[in-house]
Amino acid sequence: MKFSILILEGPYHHEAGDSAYRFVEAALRKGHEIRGIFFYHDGVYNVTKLMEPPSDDRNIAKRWSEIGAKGIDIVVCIAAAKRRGITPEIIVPNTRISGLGQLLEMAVDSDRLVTFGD
Amino acid sequence: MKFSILILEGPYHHEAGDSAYRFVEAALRKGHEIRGIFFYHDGVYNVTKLMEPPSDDRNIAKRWSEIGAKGIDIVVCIAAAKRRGITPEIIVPNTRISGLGQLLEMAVDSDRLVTFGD
Amino acid sequence: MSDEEKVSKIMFVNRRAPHGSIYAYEGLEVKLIMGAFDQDLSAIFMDDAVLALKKGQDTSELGVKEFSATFRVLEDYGIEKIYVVEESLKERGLSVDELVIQPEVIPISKVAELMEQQDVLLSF
Amino acid sequence: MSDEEKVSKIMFVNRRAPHGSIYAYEGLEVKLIMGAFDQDLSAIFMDDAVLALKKGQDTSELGVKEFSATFRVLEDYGIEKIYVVEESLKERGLSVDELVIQPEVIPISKVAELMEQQDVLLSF
Amino acid sequence: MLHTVNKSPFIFRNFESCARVAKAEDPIMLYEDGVYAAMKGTSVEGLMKEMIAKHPVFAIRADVKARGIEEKILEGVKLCDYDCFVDLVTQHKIFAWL
Amino acid sequence: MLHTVNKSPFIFRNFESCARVAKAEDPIMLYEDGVYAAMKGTSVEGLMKEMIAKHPVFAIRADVKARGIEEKILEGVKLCDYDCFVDLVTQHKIFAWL
Repeated sequence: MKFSILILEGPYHHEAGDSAYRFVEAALRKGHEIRGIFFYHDGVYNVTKLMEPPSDDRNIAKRWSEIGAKGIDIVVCIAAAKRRGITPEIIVPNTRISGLGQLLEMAVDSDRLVTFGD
Repeated sequence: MKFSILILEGPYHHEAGDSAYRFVEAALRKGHEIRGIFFYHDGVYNVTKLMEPPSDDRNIAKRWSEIGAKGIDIVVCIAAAKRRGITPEIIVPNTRISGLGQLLEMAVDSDRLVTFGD
Repeated sequence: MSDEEKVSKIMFVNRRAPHGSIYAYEGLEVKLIMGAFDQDLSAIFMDDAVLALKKGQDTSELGVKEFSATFRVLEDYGIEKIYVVEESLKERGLSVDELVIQPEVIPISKVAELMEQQDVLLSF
Repeated sequence: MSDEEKVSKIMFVNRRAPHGSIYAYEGLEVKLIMGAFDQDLSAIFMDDAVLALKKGQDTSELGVKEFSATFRVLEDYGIEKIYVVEESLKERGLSVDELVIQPEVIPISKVAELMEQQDVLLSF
Repeated sequence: MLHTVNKSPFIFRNFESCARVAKAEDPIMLYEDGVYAAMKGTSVEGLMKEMIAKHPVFAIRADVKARGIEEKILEGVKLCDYDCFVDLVTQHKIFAWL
Repeated sequence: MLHTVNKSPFIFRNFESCARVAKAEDPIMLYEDGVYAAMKGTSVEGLMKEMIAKHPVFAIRADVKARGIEEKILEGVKLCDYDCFVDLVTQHKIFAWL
């Protein structure tokens, strides 16, 4: 089956990004397709490469970059990103900034849109 | 009277930063002293100079920078900032990154600590 | 309707109050953008989202954008079916004539059925 | 006690559950740092914060730090008075022996009085 | 002790927690989405009226106006600005029910 | 329709909203702080038992273990992992009560 994922909250602060990551992992493991992952609201903070968590903690941005490296389209909403200071220069590789139309395309082009947030 | 302000939530997403700003403005207008402003949790996102809100909207980071220019100590928690990707290179002028000890000093050194958050 | 031009039924399920958090405002941005595409769009306002539709909002003293008037143009943006939940209004002491638009008032018992008719549910 | 060495009465008022949000964890970081300074520190756990003290938390499958054990060292960090609100425990079906520490159990009616004795209230 | 509440009473239970803890005569400041608690005819009107009977209750006018509920505020709730908020903080210790 | 709830039922009213909307037989997935709703002996036990009687109720085991409440989960709540969550999403449309 074809899924898209919508993530609405920032990293570390809320568990949403962790839950979404585990969902994506399980879906891939079970042979499903992830059409795309879209970050909106504070979710845009998930992909800043400037984050430097304690060495014994997970690096949430790096994790998304690794998912992106598998060819999964990871899109950060440009309007939400601009007002929050997430620019093309500071996002991790294998992610991109684009418009809300991408969320619509993902939603329409998938069997399920699964939302994680606060 | 001497106040310190603690801000716990990010800009735009929650009204907390706006309320804190209006409180600070009113306190200064009434002749009170603001001993310091401390950003913790997602509050650290308030001071990124990379934010670029729509032209008809307020620039929250710039507003704090202007408050800092009046000589008010604005401190961003280093531990919270690091895991969220707020680095010394991207914070607005007149703000600084330091440790939680600064929050204690502000609290102890003020008549009131006023918290804004979610 | 050919497979290439598949029209999806998309419903915006709004549950948040305005101003205290950005959900209602950024949620409105999504509606306006998606309205530009040719899909079957609808919106439901329940829980605190009915407060976003309250008439007479004046944010000038807050220094933030007042966007409740924009709900009036949703229809022009292709969101023709708009519902508001009766119980949510009642709990907040509101009647539908106090709202900036006049959506169809439905009982909460009808919400699940409407949700089930959709291909995509978006909640802000 | 001279003015130069003023000791402040600081109380941490904890109200949040662990893991779903970072409040409980970052709130604990504050306690550990502040414990290094010579102040009169206390902590109260009410509402969902009593859940942060539940014994037997195992976050290995979540891949995040398990920090409930750290509450046991709060006393060593100078936070000697720790309270937990009876009603908050009861609403969550918990008894004090299910907690990683054994704070003083107080009724909610005593919370205001404790708050009033403080110079600073910090809530995470 | 000044108690501040900034959450919608319909979605969050912060207002209830505040109500259980605040001592009689303690002032209550409603701001941000917390001002919705001061509306007439809601499901929390009963609790709000009890609060008004026991406490001075304030609501930030800018937040009330932004939400279009100025004409629906319960009698006994005092609308005020940030100058008044600051004054209350000078007169009382403060706890924020976030 | 699969309904997901990720908020503590003691602080937020999302669980109540979900309960009012979900149709009989609709599965309910509790995760993150939402798993607290599945605990025995709480103030929401009555509502939770009604839910269990009308719906298949699941809770993410990793979240339950992280919170130390595995031995306190109400009878009738099925603990499951993310593979099971994914399976449920393939079988049902989904709505998240955020």
